[in-house]
Amino acid sequence: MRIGVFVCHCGSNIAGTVDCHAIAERAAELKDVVYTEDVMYTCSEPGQAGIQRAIKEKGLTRVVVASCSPQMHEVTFRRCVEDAGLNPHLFEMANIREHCSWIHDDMPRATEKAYDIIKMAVAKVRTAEPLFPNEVDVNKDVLVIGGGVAGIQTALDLADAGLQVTIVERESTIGGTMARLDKTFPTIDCSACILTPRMVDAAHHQNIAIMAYSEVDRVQGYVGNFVVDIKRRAAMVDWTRCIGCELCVQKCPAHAPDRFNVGLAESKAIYIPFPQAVPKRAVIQTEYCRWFQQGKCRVCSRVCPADAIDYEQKDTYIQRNFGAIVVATGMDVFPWEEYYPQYGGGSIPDVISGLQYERMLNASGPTGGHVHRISNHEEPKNVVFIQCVGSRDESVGRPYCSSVCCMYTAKQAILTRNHCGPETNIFVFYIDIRATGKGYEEFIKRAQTEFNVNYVRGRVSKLYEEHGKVMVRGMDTLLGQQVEIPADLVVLATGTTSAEGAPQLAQALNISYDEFGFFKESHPKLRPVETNTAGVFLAGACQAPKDIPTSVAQASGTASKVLGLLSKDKLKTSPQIAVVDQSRCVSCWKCTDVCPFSAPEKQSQRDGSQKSHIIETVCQGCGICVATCPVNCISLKGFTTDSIIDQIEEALLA
Amino acid sequence: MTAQTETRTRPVKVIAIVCNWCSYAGADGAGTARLKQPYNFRVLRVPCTGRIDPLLALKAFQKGADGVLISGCHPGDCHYSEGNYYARRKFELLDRMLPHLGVESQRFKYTWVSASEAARWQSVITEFVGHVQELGPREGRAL
Amino acid sequence: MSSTQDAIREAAKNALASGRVDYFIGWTQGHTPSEAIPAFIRRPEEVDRLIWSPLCHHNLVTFLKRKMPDPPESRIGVCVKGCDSRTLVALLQEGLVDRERLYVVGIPCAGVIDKRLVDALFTDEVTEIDFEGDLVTARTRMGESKEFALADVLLDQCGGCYSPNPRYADELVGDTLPESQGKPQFPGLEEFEALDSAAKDALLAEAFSTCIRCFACINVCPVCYCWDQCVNRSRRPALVGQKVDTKENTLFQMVHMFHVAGRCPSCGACDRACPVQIPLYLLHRKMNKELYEMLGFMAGMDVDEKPVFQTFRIDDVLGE
Amino acid sequence: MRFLPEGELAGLLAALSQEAEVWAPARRPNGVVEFQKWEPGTAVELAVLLARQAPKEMVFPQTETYLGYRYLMACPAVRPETPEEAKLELEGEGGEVVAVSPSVSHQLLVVEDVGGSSPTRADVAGVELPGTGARVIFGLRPCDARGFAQMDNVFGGYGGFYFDPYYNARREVTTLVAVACANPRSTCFCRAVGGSPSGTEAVDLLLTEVDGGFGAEAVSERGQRILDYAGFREARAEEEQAVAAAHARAEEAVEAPFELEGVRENLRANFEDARWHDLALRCISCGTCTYVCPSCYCFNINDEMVEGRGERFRCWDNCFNPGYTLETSGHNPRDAKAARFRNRFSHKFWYYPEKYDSLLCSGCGRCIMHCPTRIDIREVIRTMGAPAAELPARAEEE
Repeated sequence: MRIGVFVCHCGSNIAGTVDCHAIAERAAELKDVVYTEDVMYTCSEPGQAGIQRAIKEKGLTRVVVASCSPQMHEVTFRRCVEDAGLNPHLFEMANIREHCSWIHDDMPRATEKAYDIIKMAVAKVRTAEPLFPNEVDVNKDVLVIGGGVAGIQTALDLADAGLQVTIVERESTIGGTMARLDKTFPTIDCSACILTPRMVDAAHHQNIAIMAYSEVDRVQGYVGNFVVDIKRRAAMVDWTRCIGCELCVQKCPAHAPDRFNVGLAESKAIYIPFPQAVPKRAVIQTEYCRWFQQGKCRVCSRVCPADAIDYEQKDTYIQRNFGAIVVATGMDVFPWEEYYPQYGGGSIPDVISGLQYERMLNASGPTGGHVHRISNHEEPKNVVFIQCVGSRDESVGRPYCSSVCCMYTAKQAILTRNHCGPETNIFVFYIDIRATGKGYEEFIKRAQTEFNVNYVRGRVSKLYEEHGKVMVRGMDTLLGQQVEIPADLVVLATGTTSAEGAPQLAQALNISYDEFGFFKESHPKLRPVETNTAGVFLAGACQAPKDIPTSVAQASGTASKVLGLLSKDKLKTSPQIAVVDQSRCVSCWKCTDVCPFSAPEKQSQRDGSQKSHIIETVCQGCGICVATCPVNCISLKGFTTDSIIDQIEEALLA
Repeated sequence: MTAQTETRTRPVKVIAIVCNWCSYAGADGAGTARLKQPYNFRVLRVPCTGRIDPLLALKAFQKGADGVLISGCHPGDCHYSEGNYYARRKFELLDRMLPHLGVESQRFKYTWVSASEAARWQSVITEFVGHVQELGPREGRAL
Repeated sequence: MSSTQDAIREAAKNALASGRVDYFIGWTQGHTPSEAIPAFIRRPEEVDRLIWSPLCHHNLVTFLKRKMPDPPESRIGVCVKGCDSRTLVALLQEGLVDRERLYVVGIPCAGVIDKRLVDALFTDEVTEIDFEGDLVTARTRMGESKEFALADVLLDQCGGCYSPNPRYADELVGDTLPESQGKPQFPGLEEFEALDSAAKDALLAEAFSTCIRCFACINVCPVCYCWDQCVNRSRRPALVGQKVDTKENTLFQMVHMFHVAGRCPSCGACDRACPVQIPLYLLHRKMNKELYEMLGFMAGMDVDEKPVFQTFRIDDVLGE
Repeated sequence: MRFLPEGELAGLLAALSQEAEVWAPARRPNGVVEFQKWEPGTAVELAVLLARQAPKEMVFPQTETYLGYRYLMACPAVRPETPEEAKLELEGEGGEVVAVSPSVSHQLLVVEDVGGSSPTRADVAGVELPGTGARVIFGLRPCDARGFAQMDNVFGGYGGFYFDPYYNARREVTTLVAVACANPRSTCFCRAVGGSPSGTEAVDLLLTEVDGGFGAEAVSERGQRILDYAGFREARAEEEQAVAAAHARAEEAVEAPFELEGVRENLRANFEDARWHDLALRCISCGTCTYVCPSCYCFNINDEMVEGRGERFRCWDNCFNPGYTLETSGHNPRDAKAARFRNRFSHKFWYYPEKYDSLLCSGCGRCIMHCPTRIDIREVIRTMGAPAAELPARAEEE
């Protein structure tokens, strides 16, 4: 065994705190280490070439690179040693940057620690075995979860490229948040004019199947071969018959809050969210339906010309196979009412959210596009916008910027001017203006100058009702004085939050999510649309708050990654899986009990006995069986018990 | 300094066995954010806390570890969906038994640190190593 | 007592004569009347060798483990006391014995003698122990004799026994005993629990320093079934060092303890088998107490239950 | 015959401990009697007939380090290439280095002294092994002493075949002061295997406890020297008679459960007999009997290494261990419990006697006492050592 150790300076990232040259020299004393070297940047082209040269010239059979986190460059170096003829699994990384140089100041102690980390990596690579991936067939169908603008974009891109795509949408129509917007910044073009044609494209595309009013229930399998259980929620309307004529909606006697219009209007118990819905199909909201609540009515059933009403309908489940999954579940509006008692917490009628105002501005919205006060339907004289409600506010647990509120506030302010005319006073309370996109800053400037919007820098401390007005008390930090504005309408630039149920979906998909419920990308720069679960990708605001252009751009990026993955007919599976030494198996079947993936199976032996066998393509390499096997006859390749014990011993060596 | 006082004052040795998907990434995040941490812990990466046999923690104590920390994904967030649920039961038992095996309870901890909780990783490891250092090195114990 | 003995003999005779089993495991007198030993009866006419008395401490489930039956496919009749039956249930839970091949004779048990307690009352070898009601008479080889109450020399686990009646049996002989109600007791731990960490360590170090790694504790353990493949013997992985010293012996014992966690009902077979009298039972009972407090779990109570470490509940209230 | 008055015992032990390490049976905290290092104040426990374990580990410890070693690495990056290493590099046609054979090791095995306790075989005579200073084992029984005689055959260079330096380094400096058995146990059968409760094989000095003290008879030169201790006086006639009576009484008390004649031949004849399986049913295949036995001597050799530093050591092994006859292929000719069981008795009464013309059993009965299921070696020999025709019938054969 001939091990080479390469210690990376990473410029001064490591060498600033760790004496790389000294530990390279010391590492030469370790058993089986025949070559060591310290390198300025091991990941650079010359750095990698140096490793490859050393493999050839020094006859190295195993390699340790002491540099950054394996999550950063393990793949890079595996490829590097593979290109030089070594099996990529005869390579190990010692993380002396994130786990050492970056968290320490004192060079002697950090150097000592870095040396220990290298010793552990050398110990681990000593027990390493060459591993070879398996090849599995790839299912080329793609599941897109979420039918907002990002999901639609990804689906269309993929479908245009010839893949079969299924969009699963929780609501009864696709369109997502964008469908509720009136205009879009910075062009003030009509949101529906952009989106609805895309929705129709998706609906009519021969490669796209839309499953609306459906949810992902369970995900099994692995990249290339996911098995997904999809729940079709009971709509109480047979969608194969429903023609979307809305007759039932007109006749339905039961009222319900209009979710599409964010509570600004009432809808009926039987419901089609908006006229351009795709698919345009009715759904009975049973909690408001007289038949379901009181056991009488059945008006819809009587009026339906297509005989589509089915009060007995149940949730149905179907199972489909996919090769890749794109998560595009979008975002929700921050529930400001729960967090901002100082703004009335929802009790002041004339304080509304940005999305509500969006609906109010919309010509096909509940007010027909007329801006008026909620309390008395009069046109407002003073309109106040308050930014960063539920964004950049540690006190409500939302330290992040929602990235769209500055811009949509400017848009809404401009639209207010258009709707209400020059007499209306428009104020915007802001902390900072974030206008980083193309044409955004110019858009803000136009609002301030061309549309006479008063920007007041400062937070609003309190809203309260007085003499029929909403009193806005805040600080103008530029003037350094308290201001109080008697507003007729206050629009909160409510921030974005992760979609409801996002953590549950993440758990079903085995992907990570952050404390706010946004899904975690594999790497913010290197793998921004991938997740840590192979074959699961992200698009749009489910990953972080995004505006429409960014969501769409990312969605196309995601599509290209999916296409890259599915361009292969076979996929290589990770060889870091569990394997049973059947000569030692005592057939206790604990492994079959604990495996989350049902990878271990009973395999008959020539002597008639049965021993455990782990199905390679099903094993995900978690190692739960390994820790459960009492005789330790299951070993997890790449993480064997011996390698762990050796590392422990090495770390504790005096 | 006599050999004995040296023993009593030497820095403790702590082994942290962490899962690849959450806690290792959390520790990476702490590094990226330059969050200062104690010197005397060594991180061992495994795919999942479910892969860690409690006997490995005992092995570490037996081989001279002064403290052992196990950290993984929060329950519900396991990359393999169930690994940390199994680990939770096993390590709870270990946690309860160690004080009766001559290992003070503060020398062992199992906890959950997600990939995004860099600051939590820093505070977990700093507090844990601090507690172990207060107890001092373990010498001449059966385990 | 004698009626129970007769009933055992009858059950054995029937099982053998009917061809239901190839051999029947009960207890018989050892080489002196101070001890009972496991008996393997192959013929109906031998059943009179079988005895039943408070000397019958052996957990015969040990002889049902894989590699124990000879020939391996034998159909076996076996006697189980309450605690023994829980080890059988633990094996059944995991499907590690084939219940079709067993004929289980369950015996309600009011407690068995801890021979070590009797031996400790004498310097000379105790060669005879007689029972009359609750009175025990022990005599030594040299003729010394003492009388004492049965309760004073019972295994300490028998006091406050939570399962005196078999949890699983094909046939029950003898009268069912009243089951203890309420929380199970884990007696005899207070003194140990009160020690500080260093004192516990000292106690364990003394105990484990005498361990000779004979594997009696492991091989006699009815729920320990890895046999030749025991990880304590394994060199790859080398979890436990092969040197026989206090540190390695301690880990050796930990392997046993953690491997039976959730399956050990504290039958105490390991403790009684240990030739150097390591208080194994103390640790195993402590572990079972912790498991009970942790998850309300007791091993071997219900055939349909799963051992605690082979399953989980999402809402386990554990840790942070 | 010399006589040691009772009150002089502590004085004798103190005197012996001036010149040698004295080991004697004493109670551990849990009440178990074990051979322990005697120090002034240690209460010698002679009333309990047999210490839990035979004193064989005084001479043949359960774990014994043979040697320590470490690997030295020669790394071309930081040290000049050694000539050997340079040779490994093969010149390509164009003069460039093409390859180094990865199969050639660059490691040197260096035998290193580990704390003075790990001599090489060559060094053993000159190096002090732990426990190789003068030792006295006091209070062992004649059967225990015979165990040493039986092990001596194996380790002492029988026929020039094998001389174990570790064993002999200790054995040579060990003096055995036996105390004759007063009250043999029901498990004792020394007489059946050619011994006696007052036997003197391998004993240096035999003490016999009688009223008022110990009768003392030197068996060897070493034993004779102990009698120089001033506490000894000449035995009175009635004391000599008491000693003889004690010997006779003990002799009487030991049962002779089987006849040795024909056992070896019958074991051979009964090798394949199914009754081995019946007898082994009760066996749990642990190693207790062999580890408490005064004459079981099997061992294996292990290497354990961390970061290039390792030790080679031997540990007691026994025929019930799965690794005992495990072959590299994975095949174990003694896979079944009964086969392992058979080996122990056959070894003691057949294989060993064939080689050394002596039994490998001194009849102490510890294996019976400590067996978790009380497997009785007497019963086994009685059964399997009998002619096949006399064996009790087996169910299937009827």
